[in-house]
Order: sequence, then structure tokens, then C-alpha cells
Amino acid sequence: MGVVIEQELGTVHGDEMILNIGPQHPSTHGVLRLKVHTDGEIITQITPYIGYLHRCFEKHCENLTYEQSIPYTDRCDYIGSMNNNFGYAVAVEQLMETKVPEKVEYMRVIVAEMNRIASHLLALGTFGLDVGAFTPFLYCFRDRERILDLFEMLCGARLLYNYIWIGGVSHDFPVGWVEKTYEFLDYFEPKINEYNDLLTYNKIFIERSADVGVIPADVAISYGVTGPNLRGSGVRWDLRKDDPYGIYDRFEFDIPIGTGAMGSVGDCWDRYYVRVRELEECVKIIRQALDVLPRDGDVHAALPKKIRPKAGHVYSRTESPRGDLGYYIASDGSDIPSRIKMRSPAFTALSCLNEISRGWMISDVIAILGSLDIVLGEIDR
Amino acid sequence: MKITIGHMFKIKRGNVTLQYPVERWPRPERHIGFSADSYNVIRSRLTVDVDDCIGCLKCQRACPVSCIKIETTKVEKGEDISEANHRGVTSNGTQKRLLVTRFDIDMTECCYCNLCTYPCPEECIFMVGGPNSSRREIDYEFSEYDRNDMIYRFSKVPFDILQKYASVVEKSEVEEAT
Amino acid sequence: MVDYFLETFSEITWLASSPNLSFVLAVTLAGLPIFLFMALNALIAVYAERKISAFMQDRLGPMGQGVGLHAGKWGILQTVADAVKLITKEDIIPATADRKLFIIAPFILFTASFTAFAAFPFNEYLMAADFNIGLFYILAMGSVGVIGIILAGYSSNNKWSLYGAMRSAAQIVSYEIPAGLSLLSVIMLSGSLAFRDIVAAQTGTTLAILPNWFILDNPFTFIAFWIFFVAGVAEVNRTPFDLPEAESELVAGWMTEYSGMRWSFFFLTEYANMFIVAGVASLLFLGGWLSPIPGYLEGNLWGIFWLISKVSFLIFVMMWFRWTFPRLRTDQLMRLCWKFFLPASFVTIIGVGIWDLFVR
Amino acid sequence: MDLAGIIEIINAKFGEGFASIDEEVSADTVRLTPEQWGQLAPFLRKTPELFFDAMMCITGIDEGVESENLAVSYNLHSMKHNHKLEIYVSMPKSDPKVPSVEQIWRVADWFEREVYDMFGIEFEGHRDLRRILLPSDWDGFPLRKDYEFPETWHGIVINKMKEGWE
Repeated sequence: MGVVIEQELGTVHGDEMILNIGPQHPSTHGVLRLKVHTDGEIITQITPYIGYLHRCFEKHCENLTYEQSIPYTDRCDYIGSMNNNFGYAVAVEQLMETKVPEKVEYMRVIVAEMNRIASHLLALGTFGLDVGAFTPFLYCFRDRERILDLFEMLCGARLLYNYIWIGGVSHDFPVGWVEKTYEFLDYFEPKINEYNDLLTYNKIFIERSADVGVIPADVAISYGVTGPNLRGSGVRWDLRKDDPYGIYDRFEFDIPIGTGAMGSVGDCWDRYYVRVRELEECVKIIRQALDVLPRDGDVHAALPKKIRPKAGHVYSRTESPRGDLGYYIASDGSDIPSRIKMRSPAFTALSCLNEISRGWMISDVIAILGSLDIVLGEIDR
Repeated sequence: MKITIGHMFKIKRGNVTLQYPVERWPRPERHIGFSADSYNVIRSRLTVDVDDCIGCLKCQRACPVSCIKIETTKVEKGEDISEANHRGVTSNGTQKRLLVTRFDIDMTECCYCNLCTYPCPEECIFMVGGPNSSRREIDYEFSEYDRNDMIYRFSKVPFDILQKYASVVEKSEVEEAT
Repeated sequence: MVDYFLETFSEITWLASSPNLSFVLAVTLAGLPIFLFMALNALIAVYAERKISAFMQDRLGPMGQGVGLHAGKWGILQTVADAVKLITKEDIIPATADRKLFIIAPFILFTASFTAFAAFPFNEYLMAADFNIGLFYILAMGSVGVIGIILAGYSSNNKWSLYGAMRSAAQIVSYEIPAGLSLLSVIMLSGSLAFRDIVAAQTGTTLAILPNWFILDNPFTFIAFWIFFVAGVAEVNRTPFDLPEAESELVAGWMTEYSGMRWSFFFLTEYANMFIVAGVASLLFLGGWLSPIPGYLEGNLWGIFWLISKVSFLIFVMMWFRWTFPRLRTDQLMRLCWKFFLPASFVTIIGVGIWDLFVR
Repeated sequence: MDLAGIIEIINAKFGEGFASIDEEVSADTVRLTPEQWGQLAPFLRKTPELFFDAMMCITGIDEGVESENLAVSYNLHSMKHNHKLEIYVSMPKSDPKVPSVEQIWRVADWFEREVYDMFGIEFEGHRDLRRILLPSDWDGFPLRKDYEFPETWHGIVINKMKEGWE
């Protein structure tokens, strides 16, 4: 282990180099500092430092009314912000026991699944970038732009929507929107196997991501890793099926899990491939929801005039593109919540980075970080 | 390999770049193809028709980042005050009881969430373009050189008349604000 | 050209009296066009790289529409903008950097690829210096470049560039061996190291239409071509072997601390090296300045045209690699070289030997 | 297995009245003191019928300026039996101490660090309890109700109002 020197700055290992994959680095998916102890290229220990993007989301929510903090939930996971709104709205509606009209439920499912496609596309693109392939990133973004156009047509905004409100949605689908979504789905389906040919079955990509950063199932559960990362480790757990909220139990879609096709179960390739397969599932769900979407019905029907839930608390979970996103809301009867805690899936995914990337090389840590698909806005809140 | 070379030769149809100064947003008829009137909400620059504003402060309360500041003083119900270019009756007929002496929006803090446009009874605060393009053309290039220029002051009461209308209580604020 | 200049100078009386001056004048006159050619090649390659990568990624790359400063009708002026930017940009030397080594490093790298151009023949007669061991000289110059890279990485006193330098040193040194060995099989066929003889050995046709370039000569030289080409790509640090300057890991590898004019030297050298690797590959395997349709369109000027078109096709293939393949990891890179390329190149040598013995 | 069944098993092991639900406050939480939580946590993880292997979320709560105590709420979930449990541990503000469950559920490591960061609740036995979101030399615990903003931090003025506004 080389010379170990006891100094006031703690034990300094002679032959280890401390490398800062610093807050400002091309592939940390946001502002994250990884203090990496490396012995040559092999990594012995990583301590992530987070908090650079901390914007006191929970302190803000304690001074805002319930509907005013919806734009704040957008800005936590700014890539899957529709799912954030959805999770927050479901939690508050559970607290207030209000029933949402049928049409709004379908609209929410359609919009959330489209946002999941957009978020997974970004995850695939940036993972390709971390491993060195530039082109898939641009193909993924070309398709993601199509979804953002649809969202802009729907609620005016491309990234932070403030669309799903408590008890309903802000606007009905504009005329012609449903046809355009069908058009998008037909356009998008053949594109998925284009990504497969370009990246998934590419020999070098497989060599770079198979067997790298393996998360065994029990370590994943103990570290609270959820979503595609957990499914990549072979655990068939998806909130939309096992703890259904909204009307997800009306759609049939299957949950892809990691099978260790290219290496061992739970490696980077599995997490990546689970996300690719989930794109197809989302398209299936959207099609089923669009076919049965009730055309009439007012979306503002159940919008409460004054949101003033009774005292008490609730913890509700929804499936965001990164894992299960939990909202713990405690209210004291007034129209301002007394405590809102957001359980962020990327926060727990990052906490297991140290355990799984010991012994790998620096370029693998970047690949593992890319496959975990973390968003620092959500981690730091 | 085949895919990238394939894309290279289909460049005429496949390319997505938008030549910015020539092709502007959201006019382009790309194959996603939507026209401006099919928006039902738009997020761009926030403007206010102060003539219609009755000073109910609903937008100020709805704003999550509290970037709207409104001050009003009591005036005779429904009669015009020409010197403060205040119209007594709004465009859809309600009688005004308050003269809006100050209506400032700080666009640097606005988070474009559009929550202020919904509660307005007179629909006088709105984001330009899209469904409102009949009232104001879309404009998303409103950057300024100085940050203080981003504070839009919509109140039409001329500067010197302001003291006369600000009641005694608000006098201190008026000096401090201007 | 150098000895051509020497003869002409010897007739001029006042020059003949001082041999050193005439020698220096001859060498500069021969070297200047090469330096201009390198700069021109870099400019065109930068523009080509931007455009090709753009088309492959469904975008248009630098285009003409723009308010005020145009980037040219089809973005032609983009390279001029690059050159102006690189010249006018501030040239930062980090405070804790080892100043002298930091300044020398780009020049070592530049001279390595510049001198390699000396032996590069553009056609039968047009070459800076006519060696009879041209190929060996170019390979030797190729490995001098590594010193420049290690110096650059070490002297900028930054962990990332140290990583980049170590990786590129290991990569270039280990990929030189398969590159050298795969050339050996061609030398066995042509019997000499001079480019003129190698290309001469490729004239003529087999089966009346197929030009008997070495690549089509026998299956083993075909494998040797691919080994040399891929090893050449690795030597030039381009994807899928661009580990030393891996954007997503090492920020910019050994070039991290360089900026402005100094960085443009690295830039120039990268494209010059690409040209050399593609040039040697086309000279040895694709019949240099011989036309693909033997017998027609021959002659000096046509020779240059054919050579340049083959080289630019190979450069296009290198760029094509860059936008399709992800990046290898260091140990996979080494394993690929020592466990696959090296034995494969031995096989090609033995194969060519046996093929030459029995089939010919 | 619903909540009553879980309570039964816990009370069978730890003696009657150990875990109780008082209806009027909230129907589905078990209220415990820090010492009881220390004993119950490993039990919940190990017994095969309960087998709470996933710790969903740990939330720190300040029960209001006048109520003089802080609380930590644990949401537990079992992947195998797919049942949930919420445990509410409250403690006085004077000495906010809770035994740490970091060795049992590894996810608690970062959650507890965040609760310590925001509320100042000490988790005994936590191997590496330091601030996670805020800078390490920040003083005060922001999410407490009686927290007042410091004027500056290392000379940086915190919420500076723009001139000509307010």
C-alpha cells in the first residue's frame, strides 16, 4: 500500500493520487465533484461532493401555497419535469382525497410517458457521449426535439412545463395535437432500432460497457437504487405495475429487466438496454392511452378554488424516468405546507457509486456515471 | 458504419438545423408543422394593458417568485382622469375604482410559469404571441444590456402627477420607489 | 528537389563559392512548399471534418446565413475564422508549468511530422528529398513525435495532461510495431524501401482490368493493409483510439493547458500526421500515383491527382470512423495491439512469404 | 400483510403496547422513541415475515416553532411482501439524538447526512456524519422553523435586494 504518512490532513497514502473529477468537468451530468483516489488508473475510492446546485427547494415550499410550488418541482429534475409535476400532484391529491376526472387521468399518462421517452433519449445520448460515440447523441436529440415541439404546442414551454396542476391540467390538448402525436409515434418507432444498430450492438460499445460497474440486486436494494438502474440489476420492480397510481393499471405493458445478455446481470450495458427497451414500452402505453382518450369533458372540473388540505401527512411514490420519486408532504391545515420532502431517485443512485466503481479505471467511472443517468438538479434540490 | 454514411447522403431531407436569423421560431412549417394559431398557451415576454387593469392584485399574489409589484390609490368610480391618462371603464365594461400608480414586473426574476395570467379577471396580463398574437406579435428577443432595464414599468401615470395621487401613507414609498 | 536545386546553384558563380549558403538555400526552397502544403492541408481538413461530421449527424455544419460576419456561402470562411481565432487568441502558459519544456513541446511535435514530409513523394519526381530508404525514414520520424507529446503532458503540470501523455506514449509506441511489421510484407514483395520502386512494383495489370496494387495482390497483403491503416489511426490518436485527448474523460488530454497559437501547432500536426498515415497507406497498398484504370490517364499531373484523391478518401474513412465508433479503454487498447494486431502482422509476413514462394 | 399484522408481530417480540397506532393523529404511522427505534430497526430488517429490505425515505420534520421537538419519519418497504410501514420518531430539540440505521440500510447513509445537514439531528453510530448539501462550514440548520438567514457568508451578501425595487 505504499508509504502511509499520518499528517494533520489525515492519512496520506504514498502511492495514491487524489484526482478531482471536479465540479467543472465535461461528463458529470451537472455540477458534481468526485474526489477519486487512484493508484495509476485503477480507482481505490470515490467520495462524491454534491450541493453545488442546492436551491433550497424544500425551504421555498414552506413559504409558497400548494399550487405555487409546481414550477419549483419542474426545476428539480429538469429533464423529466412532467413526471415531477405528476408525482407532486398525485401526492397532494392523495392528501386532499380529491378525485380527478377520467380525461385528465389519460392526459397525464400520455404526457408523462412522452416526457419519459424524452428523458430516456437524453440518457442514451449522454451515455453514448461518455463512452465516446458522438453521433448517437445528436440522433437522440433530433428525436427529442420532436417531443419538445409537441410539448411547446401543448403548454407553451419546452423544458419546464407547469402543466399538470393539482386536481387537473392547465390546458386541454390543442386541436390537432393528438394527430401530431400519432404521427410522432409512427416516426419514432423505426428510430429505436436505428439506435440499436448504431450503439447497442456495436462491438466497442459492448466491450466498454459489458461487465462494467455491476450492481448486484441486494446491493441495489440496500442502497435504495430504483428505476431503470434497479431493473438493470434484474429486479422486476416498476411502480407503475407494483404500486399503481393514476390509471396505470389499465394499460398492459411489460417491464424490461437486465438479463446479462452481454455480460453479467446489472452491468452498464444492461442499464442502458433496459432504457432502450423502455422506449418501446412507453410508445405502447401512449398508443393505448391515445386510442381510448375521452374527447369531451372539462379539464378544470376538479380544480379546487382553495387548496387547503386537512392536517396530516402523506408519502406517495411515482415512477419518474430515473426511479421512484417520493413526496413526503406534511400539512398543518393551512394553505401553505408545513414540510415537503422530495425523495430523489438520482440521489440514491449516486450514493452507491463508491461501492460499485472500486477497482475500475477512470474511463469506466465516467461510463458508470453515465449509465446511472443522474441529474444534479434533482440530487441537490 | 452504414448508418452514419446513410445519414450523410439523406442530408437534404434529414437535416434539422434552423438558420436562426433567417428562419425564425415558431413560424417554420417543418414536418412537425404547427402554425401559430394552434397554440393555446405561449411562454414569452410578459406584457400588461394597464388601461384594463383594475388593480385587484390577484396576479401579484399568484406569482411564485413575487416579481410583480402593484400600487394603487382610490379614485372616483368609473370617471376618466385625463392628466393621469386613466380610463374609468375597462375594455369589457367594468368600472374602475382604483388608479394603478405603479405596476412593475421584474423580468429577470420571472420564471415564465404563466400562473399570473389565469386569475386576471380582465385578461390584461398576458404573454405575447401565440393565442394573443392578435393583440401583440410574438417577441422572444428582449435581452437588454443593463439589468435594471429588465424591470418593466407599465403604469402610465406621468412622473410629476404621481405625488398628487399617491395618498399620504404611500408618499414615502413613492419617493423611495422612483 | 534538393539535389536539383543544388545542381542549379552550382552553375551560379557567386553561390558556388559558398557551398553552405547554397545548401541552406536549397533546403529552405525545398522545405517551404511542404510547410505551405501542411497549412493548406490542415485548413481543408478542418473544414472537411466539420462538414462531414455535420452531414453524418443530420445537421448542416457551418453555413452562410448569418447576420454580419458571414461564414461564407457554404461556410467556407469558417476555416479562415478558425485561423484568425487561433492566431489572435491569448497564449496562456500556466504559472506552475515548466516554462521551457512547455514552449519546446509543440515544436518537437511539429518538426517530427514536418520532417516526415521530406521523404513523401507526390509523384514520380516531385518529392522534397529523394531517399532510397524513404519508408524507413518516415516511420522513424513518426516515433519522434511521441517525445513532444510526453513533454507537453508532463510540462503543463496538470493531472489530466499527465494522464493523457502517459496514455498516448503507451499507445503510439505499442502501435508502431504492428504498423512497421505490416509494412514489412509489402517491402518483401517490392524488394526495396524507396517509394519509387515500391510503386513501380505495382504497375501493370492482372486479368487485364484489375490493377495489381499490393492490396489486391494476395489476401495477406489485404489484411496487412487493414492492420497498417488501423494502427496508423491509433498512432494519430483518432477515434476509436483517441484516448489521450478523450473529451469526456481527460478534458483534452495533453493539450489541456495549451491555447492560441501553440495549440494550433498541435492541431496542424494532427492533420499532417493523418495525411502522412493515409499517404503511406495509399503509396504502399493502393499504388500511389498509378491510376486505377491502368494505361489511361497516366503522367505526372495525373499522378498527383490520383495520389491526392486516394489520400483524401482514406482521410474521409478516418473521419467516418470518428463519428461512428465509441472509444476504447486503455487496457482494451493495449490488449488489442499486443494480442491481436501483433500476431496478425506476423501471420501476414509469413503468409506473404509462402504466397510469394509457391504461387508466384 | 397489512399494518395490523405487522404491529402484532412487533408487539409479540417486544412486549405489548410497544408499537401503537393512535388514530386521531395519523392512521398509518407507528410512533416510537429513539431508544425503541434503535431496538426495532434490526428486527424489522431481519425477520423473514417482515423483511423490510428497502428504506424508501427518511424525512426530518420540525413540528413548529412552539412545539419544542423535532422528528424523523422513516418510510420502510419490503420488496418481497410488498407491504409498507411508516415510523415516526420524535425527540426534544434540546438533545436531538437518534440511533443511526446506516449499517442496516446503506441508503440511510446519505439520507441521514441530509437530515443532519438540514435539522441538526445527531445520528449516533453514523460512520461519516457531515454536511452533504450545504458547505461544510455553514452554521445553523436551515430547515428548522426558527432559522434566520445569515447576512453574509464569507463576505458574500446573501439576499441582496436590487435597487429601484421594493
